[in-house]
Amino acid sequence: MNSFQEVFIRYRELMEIAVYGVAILLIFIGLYAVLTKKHLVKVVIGLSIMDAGVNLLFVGVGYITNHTAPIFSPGYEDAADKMVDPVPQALVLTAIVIGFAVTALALSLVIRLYRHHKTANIEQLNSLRW
Amino acid sequence: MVISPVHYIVAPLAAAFFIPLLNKLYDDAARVVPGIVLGYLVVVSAVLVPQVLYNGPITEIIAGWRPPFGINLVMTPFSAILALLVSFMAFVIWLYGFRFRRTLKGGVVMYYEILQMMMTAGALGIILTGDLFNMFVFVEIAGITAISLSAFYRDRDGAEAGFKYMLLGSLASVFLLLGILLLYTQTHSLNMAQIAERMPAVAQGVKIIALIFLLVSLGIEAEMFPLNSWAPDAYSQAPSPTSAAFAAVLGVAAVYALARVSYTLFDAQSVSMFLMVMGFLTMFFAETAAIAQTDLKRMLAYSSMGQMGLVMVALGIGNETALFGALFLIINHAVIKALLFMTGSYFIYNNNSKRLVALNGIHKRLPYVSFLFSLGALAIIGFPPFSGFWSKFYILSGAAKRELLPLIIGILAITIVEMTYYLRVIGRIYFGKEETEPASHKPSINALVAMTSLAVIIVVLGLYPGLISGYLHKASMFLLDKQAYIQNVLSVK
Amino acid sequence: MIFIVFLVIMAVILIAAAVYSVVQKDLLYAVLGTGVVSLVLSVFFYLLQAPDVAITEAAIGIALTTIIFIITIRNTTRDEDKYSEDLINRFKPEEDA
Amino acid sequence: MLKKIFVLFLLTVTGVALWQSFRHAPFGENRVGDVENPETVSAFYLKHSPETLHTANSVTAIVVNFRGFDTLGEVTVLFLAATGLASILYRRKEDEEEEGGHLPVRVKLKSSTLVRTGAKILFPLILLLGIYVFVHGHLTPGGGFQGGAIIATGFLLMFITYKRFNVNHKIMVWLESLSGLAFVLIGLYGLVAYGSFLQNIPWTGRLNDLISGGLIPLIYIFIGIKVATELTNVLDTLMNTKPRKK
Repeated sequence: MNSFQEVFIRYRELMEIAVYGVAILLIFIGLYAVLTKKHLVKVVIGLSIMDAGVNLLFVGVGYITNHTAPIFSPGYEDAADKMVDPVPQALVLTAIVIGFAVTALALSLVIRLYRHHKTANIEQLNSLRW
Repeated sequence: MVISPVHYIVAPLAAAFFIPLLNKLYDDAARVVPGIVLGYLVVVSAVLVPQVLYNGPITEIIAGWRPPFGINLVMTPFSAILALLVSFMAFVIWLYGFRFRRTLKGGVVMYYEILQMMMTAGALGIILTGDLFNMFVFVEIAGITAISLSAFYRDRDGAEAGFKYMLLGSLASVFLLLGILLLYTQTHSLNMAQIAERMPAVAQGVKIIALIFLLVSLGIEAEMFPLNSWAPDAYSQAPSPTSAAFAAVLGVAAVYALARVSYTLFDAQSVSMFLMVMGFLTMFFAETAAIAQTDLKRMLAYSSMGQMGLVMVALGIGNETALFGALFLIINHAVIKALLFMTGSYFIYNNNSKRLVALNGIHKRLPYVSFLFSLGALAIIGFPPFSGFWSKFYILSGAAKRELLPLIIGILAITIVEMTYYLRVIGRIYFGKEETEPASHKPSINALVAMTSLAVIIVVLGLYPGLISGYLHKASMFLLDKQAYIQNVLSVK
Repeated sequence: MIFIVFLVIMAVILIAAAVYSVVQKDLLYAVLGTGVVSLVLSVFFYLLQAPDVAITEAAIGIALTTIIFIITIRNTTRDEDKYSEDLINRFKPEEDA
Repeated sequence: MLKKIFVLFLLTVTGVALWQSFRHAPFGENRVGDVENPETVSAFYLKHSPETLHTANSVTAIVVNFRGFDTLGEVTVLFLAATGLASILYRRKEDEEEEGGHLPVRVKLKSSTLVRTGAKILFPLILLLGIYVFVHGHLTPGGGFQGGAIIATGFLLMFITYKRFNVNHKIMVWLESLSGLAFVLIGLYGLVAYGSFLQNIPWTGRLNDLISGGLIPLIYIFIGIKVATELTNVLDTLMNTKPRKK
């Protein structure tokens, strides 16, 4: 664990890229899929990747170098000033569950659309236009 | 138990959890219980709103932790008036649809009722909450119900409308989360009052990016141009009571969130230009698109977007007169658009067609409904004896105070466009070539009561705007007073 | 050192899986790609001292989300470029014992 | 092609803006501040979670108590998603007759004996694990959501292994309604007894005891049941949608 911590301090910049950068890249990839892909399932995949990126960003923001998980298990009762920020973690819990709910709803709509139009191409769903 | 703002949220939630069980025991439970709950919410408003208006804002703490730390519900005069409006409109819409929903078969009635009721709860949550992340949760509640309701009818293109809304709604929720996270990293708080208090210390660049994220995401919900393409589809594909609720419940909440974020979290001056330009564009494109519509519900939906744009313009103008006008317009739009959707759905029901052409000479078949529809149409354009006139008048005089001449001309020009298509519909109803087919579906008594009460409100508010203008002034003053909000929330022990 | 290498490898796998699931034409594999994204993400959460989130992501992201995607694919099409082919005929129905 | 370039441009702008703005919150920096005299919400929660609530897992303390209202909303979102899903994929009588019968058509391929026996053994273990996770939610990582999701994966295993495995809908409806109501009622108890919705009882036990944290474990158990039933409902509805025949 000790070498782990030392490495963390020395390579903070790298960590920043590995966490913030990856999170933003995930949002980027997800949004790209949502905006350009034509297959409905692909669009929803894009949404779920985007959600993953946002969740990672939340947890990354809450992280503090060298601090432990915010759990006061035996032996850590007085370690409150050595713990990572618990608030983003609690928010991410909410966000993950809500993301699942939205994904499930979206997929049910995809199934309905496929039954109705017999196609899963987003460009062929044009019975409602300006 | 003393009545407090938390009842607005808890009563519908408890009922929603209970309905599936109750429905097993008693068949009509799903249809009746939401009415009781929404009626109770009107009672709660009747108790709380006078308190707020006379004794000042109420801040209710939840889970026993005082405001910067726990979640809290805030009832300022502004949100109190909107909460009253939303709960009253939801009740009227429930009353209107009570018989109508007998046509739905089987277990779907229960789903419909739960979703429709929870949409109101979500909207009330957005209006009342004082916590940014809590607002996100309620936005999601409102969004999920709205998506499911627009996809409710399977013989229409509902699923397509629902999917469009879902796509834009997901973008909105991701952006909202990013905005909340950015503000959290800088202010270490989720409480709106505390964020507002610590806002001056935040770096300018971060502030602007957070503002953009929040405005885009709330703009999607509030039908702001150019991310509003979900609106006409959702309005036109949803069941009629839901279309009315989109305008009268969801729209109100979305505009409130926009106003709260831009006035309390940020400076009104910094967003003024943005809101004015985007609002005007929303109005312009919506109203011009409305002319080209051949479908009654789509036309009404575009008109709704136009009204939302006008509200945004008024929020952008940002002086007290314009805010007064904006609040008046929110109320008017909720009442009038609900009336138009309600009456319009009887036309559609009778014609078995949503097309405008089918409205020719319908006044012979449905004289009273046609009369109410025309009354609503005239009111929403802003003809003098009706309430719509006053809201437009105050917004224009607010613009005049800031000497925004091009804006005034623009709004007036768009009003003429609006007038064209509404008068065209009225012309069809009264002077179109008549068809002799007798009315097959007369409005039921509960629908008549609902529609008439809305029409009475329109006329009374038009003739005596003084009845509410005092309260509205107080509310708009309070929205402008950022420090009062912060102090009210943070001083709670 | 070994940890930072581990973390960077994780990050690379995460991005690779995300790109794979966007690029892959066979939707079933694309969905499995998102499953891998969730899996690596939950390891990330664990490394960032968020065990609660890691467990949630593991249960919801890996298992449940993947399976509802697969159900949807079964109900629509499996090939991204063929929008209306029926996957179901690829399997022969059999009676349950 | 033009669209793709435009999209990429838009995304790059968004990405750069995000990256730049998160540079203002450097990774790994301590932004919680002094825990003893809390100025940030996080410090306040870290201080009061062991001191006042005697809850070892402070994420649980936040999710269930400090920000319990969010969680109530979140459970509602899940409930509404299950309801919306059912309303979207609702099967009318006519549909069923048209498509022949109403037996669930889930798995076309018969699973092997090994898988079926394994599933039979694993299922109770998974349920037990889920229950363990949400009962210990206030002590160890995990809790209602995690436990509920684990239980739902147990049901998922049964759904995909056994073609005719069906949950008892009556029990599901009862569990779902009653656990949701119990959450609200516990909240209302706080409102009536202490004047604030969802307020915890003053007695919170000792840190790291199984029975500690006042009402927090109780609420998390109800959340666990609710989440498990909702997720199973979602899976059940989706599993029972029949692919269209050619």
